[in-house]
Amino acid sequence: MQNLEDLKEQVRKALPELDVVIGWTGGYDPLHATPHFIRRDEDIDKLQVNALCVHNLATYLPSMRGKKVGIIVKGCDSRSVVELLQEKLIDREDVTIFGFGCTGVVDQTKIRRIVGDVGNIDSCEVSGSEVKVSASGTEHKLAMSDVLSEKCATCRYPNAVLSDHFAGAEITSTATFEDGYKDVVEFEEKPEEEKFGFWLKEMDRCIRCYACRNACPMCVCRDHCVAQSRDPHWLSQEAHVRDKWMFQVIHAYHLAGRCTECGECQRACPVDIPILLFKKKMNKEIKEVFDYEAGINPDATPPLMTFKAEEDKITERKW
Amino acid sequence: MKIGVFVCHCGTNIEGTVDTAAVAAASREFPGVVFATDTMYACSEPGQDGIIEAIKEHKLDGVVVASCTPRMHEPTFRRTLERAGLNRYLFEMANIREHVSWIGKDREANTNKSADLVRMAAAKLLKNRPLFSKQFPVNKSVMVVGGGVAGIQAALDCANGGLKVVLVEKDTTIGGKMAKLDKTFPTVDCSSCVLGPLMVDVAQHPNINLHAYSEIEEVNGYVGNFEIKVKKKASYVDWDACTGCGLCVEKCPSRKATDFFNEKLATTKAINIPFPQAIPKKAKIDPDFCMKIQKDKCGVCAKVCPSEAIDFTQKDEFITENVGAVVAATGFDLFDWTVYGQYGGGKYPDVITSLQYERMLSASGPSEGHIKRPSDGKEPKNVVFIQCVGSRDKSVGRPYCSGFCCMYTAKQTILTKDHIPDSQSHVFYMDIRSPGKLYDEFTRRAMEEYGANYIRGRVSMIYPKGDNLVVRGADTLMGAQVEIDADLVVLAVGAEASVGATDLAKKLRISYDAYGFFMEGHPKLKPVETNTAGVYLAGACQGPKDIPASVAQGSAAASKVLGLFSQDMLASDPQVSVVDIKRCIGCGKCIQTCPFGAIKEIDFRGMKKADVIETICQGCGICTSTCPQGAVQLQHFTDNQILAEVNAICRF
Amino acid sequence: MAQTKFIKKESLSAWLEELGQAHTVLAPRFEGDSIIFRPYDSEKGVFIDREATAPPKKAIFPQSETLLEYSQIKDMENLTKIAIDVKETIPTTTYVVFGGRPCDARGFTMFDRVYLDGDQVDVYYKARRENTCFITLTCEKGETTCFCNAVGSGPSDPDGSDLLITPVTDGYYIECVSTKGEGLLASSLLTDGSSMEGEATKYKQAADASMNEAPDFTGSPEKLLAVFDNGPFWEEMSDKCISCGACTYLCPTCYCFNITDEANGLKGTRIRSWDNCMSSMFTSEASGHNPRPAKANRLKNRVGHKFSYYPDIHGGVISCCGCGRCIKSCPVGVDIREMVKSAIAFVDPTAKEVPAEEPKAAPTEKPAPKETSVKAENTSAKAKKNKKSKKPASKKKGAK
Amino acid sequence: MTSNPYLPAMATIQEVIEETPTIKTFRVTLNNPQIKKDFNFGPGQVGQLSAFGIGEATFVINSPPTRMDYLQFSVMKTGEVTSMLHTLSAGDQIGVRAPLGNAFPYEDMKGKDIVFVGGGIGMAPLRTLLLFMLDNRKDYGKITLLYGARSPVDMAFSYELPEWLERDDLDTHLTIDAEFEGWEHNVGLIPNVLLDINPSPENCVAVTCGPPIMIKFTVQALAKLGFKDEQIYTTLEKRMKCGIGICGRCNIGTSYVCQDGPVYTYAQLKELPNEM
Amino acid sequence: MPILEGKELRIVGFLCNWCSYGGADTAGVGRFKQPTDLRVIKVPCSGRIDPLFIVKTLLAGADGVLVSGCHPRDCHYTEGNFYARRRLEMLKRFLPIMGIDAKRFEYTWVSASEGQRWQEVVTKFTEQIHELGAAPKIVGAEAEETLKLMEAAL
Repeated sequence: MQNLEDLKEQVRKALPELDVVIGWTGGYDPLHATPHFIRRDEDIDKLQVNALCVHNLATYLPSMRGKKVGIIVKGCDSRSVVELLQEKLIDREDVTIFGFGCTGVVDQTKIRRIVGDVGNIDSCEVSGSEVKVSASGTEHKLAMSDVLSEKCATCRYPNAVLSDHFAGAEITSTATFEDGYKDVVEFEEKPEEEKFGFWLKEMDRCIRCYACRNACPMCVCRDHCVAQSRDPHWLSQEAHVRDKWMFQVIHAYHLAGRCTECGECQRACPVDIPILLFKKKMNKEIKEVFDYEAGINPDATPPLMTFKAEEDKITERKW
Repeated sequence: MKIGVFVCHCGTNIEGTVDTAAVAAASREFPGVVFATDTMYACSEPGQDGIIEAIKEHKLDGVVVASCTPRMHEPTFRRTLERAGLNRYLFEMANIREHVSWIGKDREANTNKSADLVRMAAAKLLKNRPLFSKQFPVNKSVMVVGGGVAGIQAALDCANGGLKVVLVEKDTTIGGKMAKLDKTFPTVDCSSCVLGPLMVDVAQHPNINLHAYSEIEEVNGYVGNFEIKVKKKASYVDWDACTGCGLCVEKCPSRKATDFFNEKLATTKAINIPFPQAIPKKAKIDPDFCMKIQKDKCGVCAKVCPSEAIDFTQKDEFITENVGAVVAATGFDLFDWTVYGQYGGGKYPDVITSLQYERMLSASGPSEGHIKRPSDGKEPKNVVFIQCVGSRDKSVGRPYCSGFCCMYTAKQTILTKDHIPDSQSHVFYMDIRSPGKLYDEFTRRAMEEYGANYIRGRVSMIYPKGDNLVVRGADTLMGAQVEIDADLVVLAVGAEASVGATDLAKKLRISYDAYGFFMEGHPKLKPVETNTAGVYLAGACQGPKDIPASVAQGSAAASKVLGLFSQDMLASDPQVSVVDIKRCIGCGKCIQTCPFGAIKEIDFRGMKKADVIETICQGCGICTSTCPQGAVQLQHFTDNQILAEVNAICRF
Repeated sequence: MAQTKFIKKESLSAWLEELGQAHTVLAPRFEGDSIIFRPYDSEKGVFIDREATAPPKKAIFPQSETLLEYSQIKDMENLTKIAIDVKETIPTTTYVVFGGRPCDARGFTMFDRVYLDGDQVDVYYKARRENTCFITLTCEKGETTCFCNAVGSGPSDPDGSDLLITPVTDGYYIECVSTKGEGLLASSLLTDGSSMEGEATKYKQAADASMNEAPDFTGSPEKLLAVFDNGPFWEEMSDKCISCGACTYLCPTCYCFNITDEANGLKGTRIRSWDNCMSSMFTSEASGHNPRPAKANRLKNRVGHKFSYYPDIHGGVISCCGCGRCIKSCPVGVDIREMVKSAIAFVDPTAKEVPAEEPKAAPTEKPAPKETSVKAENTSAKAKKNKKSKKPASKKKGAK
Repeated sequence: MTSNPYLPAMATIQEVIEETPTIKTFRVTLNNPQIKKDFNFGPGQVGQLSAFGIGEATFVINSPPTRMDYLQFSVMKTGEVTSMLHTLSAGDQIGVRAPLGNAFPYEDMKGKDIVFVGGGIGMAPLRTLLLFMLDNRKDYGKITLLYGARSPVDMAFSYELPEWLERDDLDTHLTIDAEFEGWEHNVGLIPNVLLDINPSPENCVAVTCGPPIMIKFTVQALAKLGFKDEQIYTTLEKRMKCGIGICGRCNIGTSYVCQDGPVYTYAQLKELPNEM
Repeated sequence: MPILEGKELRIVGFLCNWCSYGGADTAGVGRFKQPTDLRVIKVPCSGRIDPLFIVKTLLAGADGVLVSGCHPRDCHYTEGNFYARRRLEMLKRFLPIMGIDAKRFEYTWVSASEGQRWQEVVTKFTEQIHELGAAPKIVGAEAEETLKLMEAAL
């Protein structure tokens, strides 16, 4: 990414005033990046920003409250920061936001689907249109459009919606809201039994690790989550699909009107359960009924935390 | 917990369609239940004694009564538990009468359902915890909002009962609508002669502090300890200095000011005192018409005022009053009848409202008691009264009956005859509603002794003919259309919620109905209470009322306040939300959604936490369903209690 | 060990079906985008070309398992008299786990020391352990995240397995590792395998050779204890950790659990379910006190337990089978190898600057041969210092 | 057949004593006569009490092994299980898994002076050892008890205190945090009162239990008095879950509280990683 | 008690104390005949109803859930039903993604005086649920497969 050097320069300038700057660097193999906590000048050199930088680093912010934190954000990540600001879970004066024009990140699951065995990655080159992966000696040229994360294909916020520093040029987007929810519509059109059966099957392999929750930037209860509490006792610890599924609904509901749809829940899931669908569904309805999207305006109020005496789009049910 | 279950026959009310013995037998199998029996009348004295005995004999520490609705007897049985030494919250009711035995005759299904309801109640009871009220001190003073007859009555009764009273009136004088009336029905007494002494009492009462020309700006606090910000509107006259001598009014050259007191029948001076008996009798400048304020000319009033009370630079002033209770007595306003095109929509000067007619009849009114029609000042001979203008009419969004129009119209026909003996009154009416002591007799007198011509039917249009108006309507009793030549048409305009009532309701956190009338606590049993503790209602702010009803409510509200203040300490309802400080992450969502401002942010060892102010919390539980981690729990309706009920009947 | 067999590739499904007659066969297959062990279904087949996403841990240590069922029995004559009937629920189903990797099977040997060899035997585990056979597949090659060779194992390690099968031309070479395994060899689909031994050995050697250089964990028990109180060290180590349980629940050696009750009317169950030391609830006490309040404390325990405390108690064996799932499946790429190496490399705790420089540059240590000396070195004297000697003494005194 | 260590033995509650507004004491007897007959334990060992449907929690058996008419557990209401236990009454059934963990090394303590320092519910674990020693009085030297609570209302075992105060062979000191009408004993924080009592560390061991903050300052006071870390004992039973060294949650570094503890000397704790 | 086989389905109602519970009482006082399936859970305010209670109830085996509160503007607590309306509307729209027929859940407003209306609501909702029939059972894929295998083996 040509903006990387600008970004590094901006970070270098800001670092003396900050406790830490969170970015990305190379991970355990060339195909993976990992979050990177920059405390010292030399850490800056390891900074990496490209299509492998999938993680939404806003997840770390609430627990670092009280520290001066710099954070590098993709457009979607910035919405999480805005939402956290809006809910006063972080303090604006303590957060320095480094934005850049994001051209999208890969979906590792898609790469796995195409490449198959990704256990031995020799090299990986990412350009705007292509990901070149060499796995176990075999070269794979993957068109970016085939491995781009779903959210990026229909991204409407490629640039940070709020930033203190911005590297490079802004990216323009032509996607519409509807573009992003075709999968929801398509899924919803299936018969009820099919959908019900789908979730029974998918949710069954959940291992209840709560990576979905802990990767979620808006799940700020964490240690106090109702998933494991006895008072209130919403869920049993039995390995029953009922409890696993219930948790996903709890997650979706607690995110209603707050979810910035970064997709970290689904990305984090070690057993690839398509749980983002629940959140997208909720977001779609929130948009439809309240014309609201989370993480855009730091001064807005999430729609389920407020009301109107006369609702514009809720017709009273004549029941 | 050791639970006792008592399944009530309620005579045959329940036993008729529910096998109560079978329900009791089934209950014995439920977790926690160590005793179960059926009983003839659980609420009767022997029934209650039976419960107490069972509590003692079986060492029960929780009781389920399956009987009628808890809205009926929950307080009864809670007292029973207390008499047996148990905490009142270790009690649940299963409603097997209203929700079971009375709504179907299938004995098997009813018995089965009753047992389920007992199972749910017992399951919840297992999660119940004893709850205890907290005591807090009371500020034994009361604010009465509105100085109409209801407010005056409430204020006087409270003051006579020894309470400090703050009376807030938005106009410059108290007296309200009643002060504008000429006579009252059914005795045809002089209205101001009846009201006047009360107003004077208010002015002179040592316990009453009157803020006229003032409005409520902001309400904080809770029952026993309200903190209310009052806006004293600028009158441009220093009322401490003003003696009400009236010299300024006399000399003021600006005569075009709107005369609200006289229902705009006339104009008045830019500085004025609404009527001679006004309390307080103080002058006020209408800045829109004051040449000094508008154009910096004139200033005559300031020059003539012997006490130098005029202050053209006066600003609104805010004061804070601390009181323990509030009586809302904001009365009503008149429906804007001009929406009715068929009555001319306001374009015929000789179509007037009933209250304008009152001013016309009044000796202190603009025409000094002479009935003169507005267009040409002539004395009318044919007066047509039209009933239900803005009442009982869905088409204008006023489906309710205003209640008093039938009576005052009858009075006005009598007064018309008194004033103009050769006049003829015609009354178009829908129904005559006159339930009250001597009321029906009064309307009969209007018809029979005073010859008022009552026509049952609606008026379809009024149109001008020469100097006069023609009123066309239906006589439904005759089945014919009638047209009457009228010199003057008087519209019996209905009542609607007073302007600003809903704003005040929001500040007081009380509910109001679709028309803006304040909601009483219970339509039958709590007519002057609201659902906000410490806030009471009096008079027409709750719904249209005539004078005796308003006065009765004023007294009723006062008695409620006096009752409340008969205790030095108040007990808070322990069914409030409680924050588990260990689980709270301080996100503030509960604070954001609490309708009562009952949750505040606190600092706990350097961490933000939520804290419920018990005395303000009303126990709605919105916070509990908002808190994602369940850290704030509404006592007696905790997540686990509700989940226990769900689990009792839905286990896969 | 004596027996060796051969099975043709095309007979594999028939064999699994045969085994399915008497046992529940768990085999990996694709479900969505993950490879999960599921009851074998011939229609859905098996997928054994890669390490499964989740190990077959649940065969012996289910995600949640009933320890006991209780019921309150009311005396209908005197309802206050409630007898409680408690029924233990020892599992009896027999399992065959097919297609796991050596690391998957070896993980249970870490369990064994705790669940079987301690003062108290975990009867549920014991029953399942005895009722479960592992037919393990030799790995073709290591992955980037694999490091079994660093924890005393390798891609064809039979430790913990009952049968080890190795791909050879047109089929699999089957080695019997345990007497339990022998019981699975009765099928007529299996032929003598001795002729395939050579080919199998070559396959194994190739697999060994494919492994990345093993990180050297020598000295981890002492080194990790030495940095225990170094707050900044662990804070940096845990920077990116999000405290989820993906690493532990996918770990073949993580054995911690929680015990909870679930009531349903008068009946109920006591269950034990996977729990993990990354969760704050794990050590949270009823009073609200938590000895491990921060994620740094918890991650330290996870690393410490595997590479220090467990080896300290159990003769130097590192409680890690090197499967690499915790690295691969971590949503944020926390790498346990790096943490242990950092602790080992950590030099001067008193120095002001604490550059726990992640030794990303390839370690220059000697390439450890297979079956490294890790085990041997750590068994050295001090490891056994505490419990075996001290605890029973005081307990016996009490019991007198 | 291997016995199932997760299976509680059923017991019957004989008596419930309301000690303080938040503490209840349960006296239970095991139902199975054989198990009851074979049951023995050392002072300091713990039991897991089962509230079926809710869960288990750990409590020290605070009756001494010298008095086996019943096993006694004192339960402070802190969470779900303890709240449920508080609803039980005489005649109710309860599950007990005991004895678990180690005991105080009462053999090693023979011939020595003993100082007990208990705070609040922390008196319970001391009670078993105290009564055991009183029942074997000749084996031990001077025994000093310092027991403190927030107020007299919060003082458990109040019915036993007169006897303890009476005894010539026991030097009992009681203290509360702040003045209280009718209170005739010490007023002040436990560590301060301990310094006033000034016990000699010579041939003496101190056994202390209470809230973490109290233990911290008590240990400091003991050190000031000359007690060595090896002479100070405490118990950490609250960290235990399964009680048999398997579930993996009670470790402090290499030491599993349910196996190596719950009784530790302060010296042992100091050796362990600092994770209290 | 078990559900009356073939006769009833499991329908759970969450009613606010002030309006709808009172409305149900009024219906009782008026002897307005209603189907017997419904089991009512009383809550202080519709604002107390966490939509997750409804999901929990449906996943716990209920065939239908009915929520009823005060008419908008009539809330005893002024604002509770306004919040409830938003949250419940979202739930109604959310259920289909789970494969749960949205008709299994309805929310409505019934005042304490509307006994007749309550009768209509209960009757209509009960009929609606009976038309849908019993809710599908929730069995995890693996549990189901294991069961199938065991059955096949027997």
